[in-house]
Amino acid sequence: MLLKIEKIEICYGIIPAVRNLSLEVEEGQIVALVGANGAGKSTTLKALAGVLHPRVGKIFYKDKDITQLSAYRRVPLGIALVPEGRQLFSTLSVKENLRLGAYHSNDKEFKERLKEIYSIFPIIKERENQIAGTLSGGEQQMLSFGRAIISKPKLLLLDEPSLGLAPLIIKEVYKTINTIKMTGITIVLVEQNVKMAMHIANYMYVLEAGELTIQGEPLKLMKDENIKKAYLG
Amino acid sequence: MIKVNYSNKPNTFSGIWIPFGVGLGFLFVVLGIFNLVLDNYILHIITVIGIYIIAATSLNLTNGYTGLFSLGHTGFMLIGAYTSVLLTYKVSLRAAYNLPSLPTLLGGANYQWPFLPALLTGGVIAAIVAMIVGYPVLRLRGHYLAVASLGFMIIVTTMAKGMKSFTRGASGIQVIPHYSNLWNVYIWVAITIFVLWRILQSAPGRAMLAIRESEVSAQSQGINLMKYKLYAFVSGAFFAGIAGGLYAHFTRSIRPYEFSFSMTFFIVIMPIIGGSRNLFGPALGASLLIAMRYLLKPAEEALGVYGLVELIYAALLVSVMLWRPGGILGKESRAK
Amino acid sequence: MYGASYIYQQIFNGIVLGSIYALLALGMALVYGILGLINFAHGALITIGAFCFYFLLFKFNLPFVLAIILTISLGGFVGFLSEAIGYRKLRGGPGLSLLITSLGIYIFIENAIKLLISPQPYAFFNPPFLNRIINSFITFRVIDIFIIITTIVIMICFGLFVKRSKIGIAMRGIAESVETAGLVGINVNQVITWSFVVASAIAALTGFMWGAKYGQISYNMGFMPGVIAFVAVVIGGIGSIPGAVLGGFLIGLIQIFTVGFLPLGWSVYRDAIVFTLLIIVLLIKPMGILGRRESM
Amino acid sequence: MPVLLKIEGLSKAFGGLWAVQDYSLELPEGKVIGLIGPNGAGKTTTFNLITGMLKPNSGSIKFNDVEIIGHRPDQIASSGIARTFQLLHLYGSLTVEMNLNISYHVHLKYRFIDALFGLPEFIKEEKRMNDLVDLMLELFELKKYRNIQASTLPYGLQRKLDIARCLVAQPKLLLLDEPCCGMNNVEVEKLSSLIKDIQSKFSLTMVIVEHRVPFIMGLAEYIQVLDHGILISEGPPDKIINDPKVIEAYLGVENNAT
Repeated sequence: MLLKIEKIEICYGIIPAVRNLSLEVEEGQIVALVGANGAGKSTTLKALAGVLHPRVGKIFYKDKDITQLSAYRRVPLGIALVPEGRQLFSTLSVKENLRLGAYHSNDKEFKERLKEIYSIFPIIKERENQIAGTLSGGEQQMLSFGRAIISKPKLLLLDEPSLGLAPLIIKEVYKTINTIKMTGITIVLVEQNVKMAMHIANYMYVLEAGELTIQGEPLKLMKDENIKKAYLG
Repeated sequence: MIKVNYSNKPNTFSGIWIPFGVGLGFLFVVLGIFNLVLDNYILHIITVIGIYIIAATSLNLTNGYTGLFSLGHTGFMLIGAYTSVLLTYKVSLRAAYNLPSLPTLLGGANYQWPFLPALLTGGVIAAIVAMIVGYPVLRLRGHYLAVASLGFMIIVTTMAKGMKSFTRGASGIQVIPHYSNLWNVYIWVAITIFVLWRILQSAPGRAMLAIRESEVSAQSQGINLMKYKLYAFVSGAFFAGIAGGLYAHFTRSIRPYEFSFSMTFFIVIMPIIGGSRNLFGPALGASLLIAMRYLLKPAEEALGVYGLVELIYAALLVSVMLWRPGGILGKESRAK
Repeated sequence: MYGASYIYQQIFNGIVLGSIYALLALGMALVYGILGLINFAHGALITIGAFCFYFLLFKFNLPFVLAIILTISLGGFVGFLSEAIGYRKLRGGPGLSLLITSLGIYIFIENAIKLLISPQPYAFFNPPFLNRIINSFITFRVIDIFIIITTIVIMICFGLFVKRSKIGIAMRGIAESVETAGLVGINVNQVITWSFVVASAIAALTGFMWGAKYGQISYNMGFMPGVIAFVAVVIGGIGSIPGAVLGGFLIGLIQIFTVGFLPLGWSVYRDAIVFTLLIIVLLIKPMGILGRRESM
Repeated sequence: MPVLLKIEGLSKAFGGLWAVQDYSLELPEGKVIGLIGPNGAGKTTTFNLITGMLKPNSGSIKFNDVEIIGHRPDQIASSGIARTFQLLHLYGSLTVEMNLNISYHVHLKYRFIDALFGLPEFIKEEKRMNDLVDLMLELFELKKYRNIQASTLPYGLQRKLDIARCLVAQPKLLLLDEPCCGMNNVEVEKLSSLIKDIQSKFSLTMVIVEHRVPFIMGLAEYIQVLDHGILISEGPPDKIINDPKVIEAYLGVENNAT
């Protein structure tokens, strides 16, 4: 088991966002967390990335307790996040963004990895010296992927990768997610777009108001009438 | 859960005047006893403390209650000091002291204004200047406001230095009539605290607190941000002007640079150390710091270690910021 | 009215003073960009640098270059200390607590110097080679040229550091978002410490420049230049390092012109004019000359 | 019923992207309408435009037949529009009672001299305020928390306090921005009945932004659905829930654009 969450509770100040949540992620899989706005999906992902720390419960990564480890220490362990809304350093150039993604490697290693990233995302190479804030939405999403992957993660956390993108570009993004999966990276995906998530995930967890309601393989869930209900309520 | 004592409802006629009357009576009985028992040097210190209480308490209206961090308070004190001094200064003495351009304002050669109108005029002029300066400057947020108000203080002090024909420049004005004493200083202390208390117990004070806590919320509840920021800034400036006038007529000599950064620093840290969210916090801070200064001054001179007092103040300030952000009277209120 | 040579002379003097302000503003802008802190304590580093150099060179008779290097190192170390003791714990708290603490640190350092060294100003002697006067179209001393050249060199190095080095890029990243920086794996504390060290080291060097240029150092010499450096940051545009440099030169020129071209009585107002300018700029162009618009 | 709020052709762009586009609404007095839509659909932006926190690029907002675009937020609030915030903006370090007192601000007309000397005008108005605040504390079951710092209240109570202080302002129009954000289902049900109660008691006019569909279905008589800043559907709840466009916006059914 690559990742294991045991009964965590997370609060924003005193706002409880996630309660009593347990889940497991096996190596090489894509696991999707779905649910309505404010159901606690992104919060869970932030706890995995180390931005938030659960008040109760534990998170194990490769059997090691990482619950209280801060975000920047998790990256060298192989956990990388593609944040919601991309959160690029919009005043820095594309290359500089990638440089910060590979903060834990030296200049030489960075150059090698840069080549790998450019081969996966040729569009980024063309924009190498452009300021990140001036890229189109799709390009920004690709750069955001690139910035995460350049740190050589084993576990990639994707927070709403389709948010705010046009349907055609969403398809591109999902193709890329598949490509990333092929390289052997395990993925935890948070998505509002349930249909998209269902197509790609090996396993799904449905959250509602901070609590886990339904889980299972997408093919089974697709037949479940409750899912549709869970969405509109 | 933290309990805050705010529920005492003084919003009735007797609820206002009984506590004030009792407090005032107590204050003056204590002062009366002091006056009989203590020697002149200590009474002198107590009077100085009173002047700083007025300055620190009025500064706290902006810095503590409204959340506008101003470093310009001594600028208003300077304005109040010079205005009241120039009005009480004997016309006959003006020429002798090389202040020729001064208008002889009312009366003949031996005329001089009585103290109270001169003092009030000083406060009013400080308030008017605050109104003019405040309108543009208060649009700025936290840090910018701090630097802009500091800039205002520097502008005022350099002007006091530059306008020689009014102020005698850097050499300052001496032989100012000795009008301030224990009694009138503490009457003004009582007035300052009373007025501030009333402000805080009514709509304007609540608006100021709201602005400190959340401008977004305050605005969406019908509070005109600029109006109440100005309200706090201008009332603070008025009392700063009064404090300046009392100060000048107590020390009997003023120079522009007395009112510059180190005095600003003293006054700014008084509420922070005493507790900026309590009506009496600034007074406590003022008493503590001034008493400490007079206690340590002999040591400083004997040992030849100048700067010791400020050094201790600064260390105290940093310690308070790190370990007791609410000040001495503040309850630990760092809830997030 | 004024001869060409007089005008050039004033411009030259303005550039020398502006260089010092620009160097100070550089460090101030770096720290402000990252922490949103107006670091009043920045001015204290000028004083520390000046006295440190003075003692190393004249009391301990160290060689000039070594004295400079030690001065810069001490500045960096004090920057490191002030961040570790004063600011780290307060980060993320109410914005003003950092500002108030920096005031406290400034007053602490200023009075520590007053107490330990002297409340009286010291005359600052230059090493003789810096004092040589060169008379050509305009008159200047070697120290002036030294200041200008050092400033240019530091700016280039600083620019390269911020533009190219990993830590430099991280500084800019943190200035944009501390949270995202942590997410991508940057050790935020370490980078913030570095920015204090760099800014303080440069400020300590300007202390030497100030002393060498004006021939007098005192415990409170750093306050005004420190505050003016921040004014330069604001006038140039918060968040823009080139803006801060531009602001520094602009203020240097304005101050020299105030003294050089206005009637005699006006020179008293040279600091007042700087702040009047600040208030005007804040009102007309709140983001400064080269500043970006801050997002809501 | 007379129209209280009339919005026409309201549009707002951020850096070239339309956050709200050509939004219209006619809200009669005493009615409750719901505004739903996915993340980033422009719901909160609409509130910010109505309350004057943002200036629209075009359009008109008439409140009580008065055009309010260009008015300051505090002027709009004084004219009788109150709102809550999705991310709470309570006066955290002040007491619960003080939070409520402050909201009465627009109704206090006394001069400072009245407050200074405790003159009758001051005492009368402050008493009115205290009575109203007492009533709200009672109604929202906050009485025992009266002297407690707002930021130390449990979250559900903070939400309640936020609504309570809006009512202290006695608004003609109340805008609720995701009132059940962060609550569990039991708390949501309680809140729902509380709001229903209040609504009937004060016959309030309300606009509620919320993504919990059952909650909004139970409260609103009329629902508008926003997606990417555009009004994609509106009507009574039973019509909305079966609208394919709405299901698509929420479930993200694949677009057949290719």
